[in-house]
Amino acid sequence: METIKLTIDNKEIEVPKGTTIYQAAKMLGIDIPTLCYMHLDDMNIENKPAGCRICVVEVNGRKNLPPSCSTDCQNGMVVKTHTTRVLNARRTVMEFILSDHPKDCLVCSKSGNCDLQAMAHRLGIREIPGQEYAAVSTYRKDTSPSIIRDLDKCILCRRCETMCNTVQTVGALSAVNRGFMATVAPAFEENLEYSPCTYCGQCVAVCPTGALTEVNHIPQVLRALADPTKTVVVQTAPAVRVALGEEFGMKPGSIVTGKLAAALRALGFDYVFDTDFAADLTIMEEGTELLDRLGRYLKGDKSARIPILTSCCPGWVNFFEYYFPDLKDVPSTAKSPQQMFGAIAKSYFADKIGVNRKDMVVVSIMPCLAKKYECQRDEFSVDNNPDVDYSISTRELAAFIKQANIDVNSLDDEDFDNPLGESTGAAVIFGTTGGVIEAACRTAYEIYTGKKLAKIDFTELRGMEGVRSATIDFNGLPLNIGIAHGLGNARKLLDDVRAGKSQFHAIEVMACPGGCVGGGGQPLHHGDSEVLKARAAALYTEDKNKPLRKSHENPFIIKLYEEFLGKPNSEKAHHLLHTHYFDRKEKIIIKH
Amino acid sequence: MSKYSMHLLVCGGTGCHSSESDAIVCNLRDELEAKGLTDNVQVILTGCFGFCEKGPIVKVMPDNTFYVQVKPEDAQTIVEEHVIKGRKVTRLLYKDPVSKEPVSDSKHMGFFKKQLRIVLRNCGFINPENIDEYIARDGYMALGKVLSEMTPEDTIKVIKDSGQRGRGGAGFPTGLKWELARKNQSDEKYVVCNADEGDPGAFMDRSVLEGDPHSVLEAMAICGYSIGASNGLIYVRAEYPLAIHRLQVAIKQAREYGLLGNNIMGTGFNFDINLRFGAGAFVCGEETALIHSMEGLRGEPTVKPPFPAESGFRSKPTNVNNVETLAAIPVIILKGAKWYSSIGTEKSKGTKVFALAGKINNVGLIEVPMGTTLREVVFEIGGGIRNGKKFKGVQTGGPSGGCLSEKHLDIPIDYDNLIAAGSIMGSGGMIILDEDDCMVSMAKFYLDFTVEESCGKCAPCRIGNKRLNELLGQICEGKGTIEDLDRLKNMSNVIKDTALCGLGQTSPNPVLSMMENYREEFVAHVVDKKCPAGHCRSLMEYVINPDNCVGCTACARVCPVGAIKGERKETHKIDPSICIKCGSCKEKCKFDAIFIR
Amino acid sequence: MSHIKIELRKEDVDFIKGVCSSFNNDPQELINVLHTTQEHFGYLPAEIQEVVAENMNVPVAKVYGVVSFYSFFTMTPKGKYPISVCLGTACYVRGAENVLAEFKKELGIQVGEATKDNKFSLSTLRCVGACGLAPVVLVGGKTYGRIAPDDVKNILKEYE
Amino acid sequence: MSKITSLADLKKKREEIKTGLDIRIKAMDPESVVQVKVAMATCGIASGAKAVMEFFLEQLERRNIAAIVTQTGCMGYCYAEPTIEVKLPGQEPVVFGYVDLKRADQIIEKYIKTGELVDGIIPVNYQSIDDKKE
Repeated sequence: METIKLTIDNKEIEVPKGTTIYQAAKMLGIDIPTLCYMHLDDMNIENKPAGCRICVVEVNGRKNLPPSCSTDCQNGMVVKTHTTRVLNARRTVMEFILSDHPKDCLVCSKSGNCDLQAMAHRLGIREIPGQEYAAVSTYRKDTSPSIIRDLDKCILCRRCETMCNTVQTVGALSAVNRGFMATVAPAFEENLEYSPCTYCGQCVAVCPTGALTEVNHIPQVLRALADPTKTVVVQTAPAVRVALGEEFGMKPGSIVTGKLAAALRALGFDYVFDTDFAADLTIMEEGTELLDRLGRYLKGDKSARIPILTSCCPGWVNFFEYYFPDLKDVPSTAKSPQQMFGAIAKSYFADKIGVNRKDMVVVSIMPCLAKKYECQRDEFSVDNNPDVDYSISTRELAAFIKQANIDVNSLDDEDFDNPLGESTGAAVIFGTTGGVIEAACRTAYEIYTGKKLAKIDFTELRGMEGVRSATIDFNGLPLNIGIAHGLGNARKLLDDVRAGKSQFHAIEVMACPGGCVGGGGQPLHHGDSEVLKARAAALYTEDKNKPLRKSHENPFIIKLYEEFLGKPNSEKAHHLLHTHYFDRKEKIIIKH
Repeated sequence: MSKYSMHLLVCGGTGCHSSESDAIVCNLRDELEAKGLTDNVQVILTGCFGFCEKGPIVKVMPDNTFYVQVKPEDAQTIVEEHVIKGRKVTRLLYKDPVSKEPVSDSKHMGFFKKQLRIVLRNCGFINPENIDEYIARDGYMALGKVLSEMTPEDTIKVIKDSGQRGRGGAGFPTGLKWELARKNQSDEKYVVCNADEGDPGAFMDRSVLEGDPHSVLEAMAICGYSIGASNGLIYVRAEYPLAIHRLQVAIKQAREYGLLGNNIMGTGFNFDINLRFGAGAFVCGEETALIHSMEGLRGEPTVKPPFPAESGFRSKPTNVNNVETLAAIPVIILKGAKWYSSIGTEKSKGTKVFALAGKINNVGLIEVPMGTTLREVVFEIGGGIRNGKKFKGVQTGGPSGGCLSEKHLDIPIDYDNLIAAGSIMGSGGMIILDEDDCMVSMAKFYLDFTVEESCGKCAPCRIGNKRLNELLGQICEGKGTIEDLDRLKNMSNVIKDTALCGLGQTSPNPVLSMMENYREEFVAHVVDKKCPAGHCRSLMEYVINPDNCVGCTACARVCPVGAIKGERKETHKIDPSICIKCGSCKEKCKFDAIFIR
Repeated sequence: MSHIKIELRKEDVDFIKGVCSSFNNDPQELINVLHTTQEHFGYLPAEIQEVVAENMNVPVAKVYGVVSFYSFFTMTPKGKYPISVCLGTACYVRGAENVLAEFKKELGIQVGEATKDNKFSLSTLRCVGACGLAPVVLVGGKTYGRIAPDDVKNILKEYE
Repeated sequence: MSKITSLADLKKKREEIKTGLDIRIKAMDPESVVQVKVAMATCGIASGAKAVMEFFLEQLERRNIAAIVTQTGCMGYCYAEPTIEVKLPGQEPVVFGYVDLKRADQIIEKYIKTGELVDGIIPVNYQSIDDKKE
């Protein structure tokens, strides 16, 4: 490989050709400040518009100060990252940026977790000259079911635009207007609700400021908890237990399942359950549906559509409903675990404890913002009473715990309540890319072949590659599995399905890069993909430590079918646990 | 073909066109027909003569008579007097601004005397919508020459040796640019002509496209041959409908002659040209922004490198040249590198087209050898300052350039001298300012422009220029402090240092150069709270001189806000707290009693 | 942002489709498509942009991103006689600002607005390249040169 | 329109067209060619100036002499009409009177081709026609 020799801050370094000054400096332990630049290695996600101009450096022989994030190293370059000229330029540009930013940090939901705030502090900005007469670009605030857009706080880093377009190919957001009024918005600066937005929340996950945040449902949850007539049931998704710790100073990948259960109980929830239980249930339903469709398909039944697509990710569901409505009979009809949980909680469990569904409030803790929208869908409520009342994100939960003075670090581990708190290792790995299909394979294999799996770990299905494929031997039947995470990757597989070129029997799709561990509601990764990888690894550890690792072995699932549902895909199961899809393009008409 | 003994050239450039030059052509033809002279006299609608100040222009050949401000109804007189009787129509002749005497022909006009027309060689000379006239002027001979007698390397060498530098603004050597594009291997390459002339007050590209479109097409084909491209694109402003029309006609004719298309002149070389339209964004003059715009995207620039020569349009090697640069190429090929490099200064070869505008007598388009002094341009060619006012400065390079003052009048104009003087060549707009122009307001005017045209991608340009503009506004309103001048300077330098593209990096130039050259005027605004040019309203005070006031009450009656009080036949007084400084009273006063303090 | 709700007729939709396909539905030709479409309809309301987006296979947000970037494109209909005052440098130093102020006063509208009867609309532009005629005013396709504030009334009279 | 298929073809085409622009090309640098001005006021036309002008136009070209033939107003020598002014490159203009076709031929052959003076020169304190105030 061709290498380049250069000097940065008087230190010599040799780097591969194509390395930027920013990257080379990093290798030397020099952390050049930057606001807009974002690079998630391994995931092919990069945002470098070179727009913030904070990362400028001085290069010998160059007239101006080039941005280190997007300037390649060249032989003999002499780079200085902190000359007086550079420091003055950085400060002045930072003053510019702050001069066009609201100064209401005290009440901003991003306060304390805001890249802009941190940078202002780091660069030692103490005043913003000319504030008295400086115009500030202001825009209309927009609240959608999941996401709040407050563009007054936008610094035009363009990360959200990159996520929405290049990574997710959703195309809800674009840079609009020009000059001082330039910002990132949906078409016609309309509400997100009237756009193709899937609420995947990846824009929120990367926003360095408070311009894009989640809708806060804590007040509603508090109200429910305070209401003595309500029985408040909480469920928590697998990816939450490997990320929540980060909000309390633990290192990424810390498993806090026991502390999470304890904290939820301490917050006053009446029943602390686990979405993992519903994940096991999902496998029963989805796995059975897969085997049924596959069986009919192999017999030559033309009405059996193959591949079957997973349907537990609401961002993904929103995506195909908008962009591939013609394929809406291809995904599994199984509801997502969140919704299966709600449906069972407000029927089976409510009956069991003798509570009217109207007096039960189901709260979900999710790594996801699309879940907020999902639980508000009409088809997921009975007589205007939703199966899941409120969905709050990992971040919101962390804030909630802090408000309640609960010291997570010192909490003793506790268990989930029963019956909806028991789960297997298969359910735990739902939280990472490849996990759902691996869980499905564990169960489907044993049901299809009637044999016990020799090796439970399908390592061939794991990894961080955007599109993956593997062939699993189902006792002589080669089952072709496809996996995509990130909607842009999913689109590629969907295009093949639409064109009739897909070789797969089953495809797992997760809207967020990395799967739920990288969800839009998770603690911010601040551009570090190691964080996501650590969370995923933790889920596999949790799986390994579980005594039961196959969904169909969950004793409470078996009991649920015996007592209530009958068998997978029964009529009752269909009624409660399955759904249907819409052409969202027809549903979302831009209102003028 | 009829044997014409006289040609009547009517300017069909945008300036004259909008003053009904079409009607002039029609009337002339009608008159000639009525007099049975259609076989003797030919009427030709040409491109711009450059002398826009006095348009519409009619030039009579072969005697070079130069009629100015011709109206359609003058056609009859011209035909009856000049064509038939051979008597020049004196009242339509250009009058020397100093001697007030009519000038018999263009050869005697100061405006044309110092000019050397290479780029504009055919403007105002041929009918731009007739390819034959271009061919008669050795058109497409240069293309024929390179295709039949020269290798691409030879061609690039000629351009390199000629020393020509890009006329779009930055002055990058053309030959070097071509060489870089040639070196990058690719299955496909593109030649792009940047005709997105956005600098307000510059109209040289428009004039070339309108007056001599084929020269650009020919040059693009030569470039295509040299770098190995078979596709050309012209990115032209949608605001230039006439230029677009002429280009469309020219491309059609060139294709019909086989001078564009496949197997040009039997040499096996293929090259074709298509048009892309700009849509009103100054930043698209920057080549990466231009390329994004051609790709159907927002015209936002990207960091260079990679340069377009490596990865440009559709990520293929792309060579972008400006209209004026291209228009000179065929002449350089035919006359040789040595000839071209003998014109101009050591580091800036050839000629440069300038658009003179503002407070100057001869507004128009001129072409002079590099090295001509500002004084020659302003006072000899430009005919000096209008209305006998005092010269104050020249803004060169438009909103990206700087303002040169009296002390710069004798520097020879070339790329390096202008940079040394704190300005840039830019595309060649020259706005001449006189004593009535306030430099703080001018700096603000240019910032207004940049703020409006900034794409918004990078923070220093998006926000920094806005802040510069606001601070200048404060100063104009008398709210500035002496410390603000230091802030202006620091903000300007940081924007220059950190902005992403050429637009942002040069946007503070007007402020910096005006502060440098007219510092006392800035100081007057912030310290004395006065605008010496009498332009900034907030800093003006209308006062009545009791010595002159006779108490006629005319001023009090005209004042729209009732700020003037006084008894009849007694001295009046203006209440400055009410006065809105509209100036009506001063206009009305017959006794010169009202003055501005 | 409020939009004027317009119903596109089938022939309007067909026209837009035709324009898109005449440019091979190639997203790189988006700006040319928008030019042709605006020339036909006079402006580019949201509804039209949606049809363009659909046919060009570009997210409508991106189409709007382009439309809102370039000053040549407009989402509001122009008056019957659109008036543009050139504010290029040459016109500025020769007093175009005062001419603009006079138009505002006479018409009682601001830049970017149209009169109530939709007869006149007012906009500014940067240099039409007719600097010799500065200050320049365009009414529809007609150019008026060397305009002083006093001429404004007479110009408007021509269109009564 | 026929295609241009080679450089030679282009050159041929150029020569064909070139004469059409002759008037303009020569006018670019009038000092380098012969300039003939024919007085074409009423008196001149009455005495046959038009025919003289056409003769010059036609013959100068036929005889391959680069020249500009223009008409001008009354030169004030009405007694000697038709009058013409001839200016050879680098020389002072000379005015000829009583120019008929025969004399015109002589002027071309002798004065224009060889610089030899012929009859009919009007020896006045010379003032170029255009310098006169009309």
